[in-house]
Amino acid sequence: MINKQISSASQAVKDVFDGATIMIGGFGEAGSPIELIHALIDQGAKDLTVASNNTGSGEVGLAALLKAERVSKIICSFPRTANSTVFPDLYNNGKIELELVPQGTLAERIRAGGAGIPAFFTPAAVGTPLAEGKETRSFNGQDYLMEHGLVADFAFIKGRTGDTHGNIVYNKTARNFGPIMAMAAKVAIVQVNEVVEPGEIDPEVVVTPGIFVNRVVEVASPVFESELVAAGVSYP
Amino acid sequence: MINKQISSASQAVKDVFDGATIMIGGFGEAGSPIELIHALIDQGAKDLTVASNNTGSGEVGLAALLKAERVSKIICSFPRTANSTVFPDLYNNGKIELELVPQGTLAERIRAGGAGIPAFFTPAAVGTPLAEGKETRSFNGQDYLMEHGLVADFAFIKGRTGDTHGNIVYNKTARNFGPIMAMAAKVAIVQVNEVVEPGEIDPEVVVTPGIFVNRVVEVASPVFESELVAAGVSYP
Amino acid sequence: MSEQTQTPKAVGRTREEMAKRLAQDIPNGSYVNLGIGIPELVTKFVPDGHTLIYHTENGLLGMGPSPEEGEGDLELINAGKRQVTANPGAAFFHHADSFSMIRGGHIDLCVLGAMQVSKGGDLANWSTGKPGAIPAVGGAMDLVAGVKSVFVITQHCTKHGDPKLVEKCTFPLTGVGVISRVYTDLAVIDITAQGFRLIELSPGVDFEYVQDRTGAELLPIINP
Amino acid sequence: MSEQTQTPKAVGRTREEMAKRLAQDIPNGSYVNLGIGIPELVTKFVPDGHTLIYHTENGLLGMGPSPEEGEGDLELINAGKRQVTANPGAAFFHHADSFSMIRGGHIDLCVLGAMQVSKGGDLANWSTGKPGAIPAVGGAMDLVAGVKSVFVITQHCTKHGDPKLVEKCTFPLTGVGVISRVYTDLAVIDITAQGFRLIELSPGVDFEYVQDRTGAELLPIINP
Repeated sequence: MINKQISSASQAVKDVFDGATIMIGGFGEAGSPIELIHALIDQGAKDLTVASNNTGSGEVGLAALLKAERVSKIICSFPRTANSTVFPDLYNNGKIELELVPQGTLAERIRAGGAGIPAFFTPAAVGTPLAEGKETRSFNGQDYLMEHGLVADFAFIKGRTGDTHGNIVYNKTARNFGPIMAMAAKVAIVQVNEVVEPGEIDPEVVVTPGIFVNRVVEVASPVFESELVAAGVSYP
Repeated sequence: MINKQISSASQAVKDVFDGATIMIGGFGEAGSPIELIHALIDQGAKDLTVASNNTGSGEVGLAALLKAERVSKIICSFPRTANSTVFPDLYNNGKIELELVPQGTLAERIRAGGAGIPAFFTPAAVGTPLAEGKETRSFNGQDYLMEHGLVADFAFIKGRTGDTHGNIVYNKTARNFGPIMAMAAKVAIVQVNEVVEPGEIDPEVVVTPGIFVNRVVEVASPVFESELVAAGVSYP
Repeated sequence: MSEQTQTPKAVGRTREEMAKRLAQDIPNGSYVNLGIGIPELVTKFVPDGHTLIYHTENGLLGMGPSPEEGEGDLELINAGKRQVTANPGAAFFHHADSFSMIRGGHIDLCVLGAMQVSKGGDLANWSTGKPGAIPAVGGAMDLVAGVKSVFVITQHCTKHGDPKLVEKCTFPLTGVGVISRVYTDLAVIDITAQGFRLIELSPGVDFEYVQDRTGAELLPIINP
Repeated sequence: MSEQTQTPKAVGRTREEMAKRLAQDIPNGSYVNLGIGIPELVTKFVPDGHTLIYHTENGLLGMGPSPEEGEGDLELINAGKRQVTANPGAAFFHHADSFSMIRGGHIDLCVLGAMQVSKGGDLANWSTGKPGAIPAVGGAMDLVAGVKSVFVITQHCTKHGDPKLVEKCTFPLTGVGVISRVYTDLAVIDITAQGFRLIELSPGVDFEYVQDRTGAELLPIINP
């Protein structure tokens, strides 16, 4: 019998080690695995490299992880977030390294990492400051940049429903980076509102097949970043 | 109002031109858009380049298109099919060119073509005869081949249900090459058992978003290659 | 509004009028991605009988308007992180698929704001390049590189009165030679092999007025 | 059976016994891709209490056995184009996703047949290279390049009595240095940095018997 369900978020993240690379899903608060991030803050791992589209808002979730100075480097497309002073303060004080990546290139690098593609060519960012130091090559008369696949030790992802084999479906635009981050991480950890038995998710509608998922945690009523920020919550 | 439904297979393929490149979905008979292929045989376009995983069986569907000598080149991973003498005869008589591509490389080349990736690196086929003439490059101490994205003028695809915006869901392993071929073709033509109104397919379960599909044709009761072959049918 | 101190209301188009003008040029049935700000106003002015399908790069095709109060979902948002709805015929997908639509040339039109546009069609719209500013690019570089046509909608000049249409961008680039047309409060201008070509003047504005506020030569309307 | 004329039933393992022997070595919970032919027999011999999840590269994870007569679907097939079923917990996906599982190292084990295996772990199993033969490769090159462990299951010798385990493959290669272990009717043999290393002899077979039928040096069992 295969059962990837883990009893709690803290159990699910307990082996995250200092210096680990973690991909964290979400676009804004949609799909942000906030309970897993909070469990990681409690757990204490530091010197982390995080890949995530944004840097969180307020002082909860990803922003709280940054504020706790656990992240030494972030790979990100849009770190300038409303309601956030955490990342700007760290960045301007030289306390965090930023690798800025165009959003589509970030997505494709993650997908490539998961698909065993070490490098690919993209037209995005050609001729811009983000092309500096990158190999340029022409195909059919157009210039492209070579970009490398991205992999991680862990991925933290938020789904809607998962089965004990790790098959996942998502909620609306919370899907965003979840499916590709699950592919690219050695250990993909998914929090879902509901864990069900194999067979309860129609095989035609599975978005992330269980092969990409290592641990599933039920968080029946996840909190939302904007609601915590509005309530003035600061984690921990 | 957007309505991509076309009244018949023959209407849907009427502008296929001599010399066109056509991606044809299917793995064996699963997902083979046999009614679209038969409509193309009737239509008469010739000197075609076809990309498809197999070469069909018997003298129906893709095998019939080959037998009619409309295809000058096929890009294929497994052209040696049970119950088929058509391709071997043409190939051994020098009447068709074969570009043999590993199945995963074929899939990734098609996906890359659709995703605007002109080239990528793969470990498949390194050191084999299929690597001849291809650029090899080392990443992290391992060798990879550079492969190019593949695009087409048309794609012929079989789905289960489509809406008038072109959103498509498939039947089981008939999904195979459909979603990526729809991405890679200028004109993607999908035959489905049933055409429905927008909104009847849950946006969470759409497999091919309508943006990749140009024409949808209802073929309520598609025939199957194996049944035609068993019945001794030869098309036309 | 600070723009109005530079461009009095009597001169040229308002933001809404700019969006309305642009909306007339989008073919029926187009797949469209709209940037944040003035570009979003375009949805209000789509001509009757036309249907556009809106793509938002965070994973939705068939985006609809903002939800009614209390009916939204915090996880159904657009690229500006504002709540939206999904129209009948919508589809959700992940980021790699979403940017395949963009990079693969499947989106017909993208409308973006701009800090600068050069006569060669270069766009700068993501960074002032000033020290201390937090760099953030999002999907802009992917959009301009991949979408079939990229329109810019912007005030003709900055708040300080400097031209945004320039010989050569001084801000960091978003893309090189990627813009095909610019809609401003003063004019509609194409990027051509020869440079900025006037297509249409806003009501009440003349050629010299626009040329004076443009940082490169403005070629006159062909066959006016 | 022609194999039996070369390897009398009394000597070594039958095809079923080979598959049974291999099945003992697959960790519980593995994601497994089985080639066509002898590899498919492995499913019959999975130890009690073990669950394997079968991947078929044409787009299904959680593949189950053949359907009951009359209950199949012509579009629910395996890579050998035979009808199968989907177990609870299965998922369907397209070919690019399926080969991402393969190329990306997500499949734990692949079991393939072979024409030749070299002592360096090279595999030849797709073409005799003879003129007139129709070349067809399918997913074999992707599988050997991407799957974490690749086992070969094969008769030790060809129908003509020639060794399949060789110094250097003479047939066109499927992959270079990709095989980790070989299960034959006569033995279980690892590919090591030193070459072929005997792991286990089949019942009734001695070292010299296997070495005589192997086309390269066979290193003895360590700590027998």
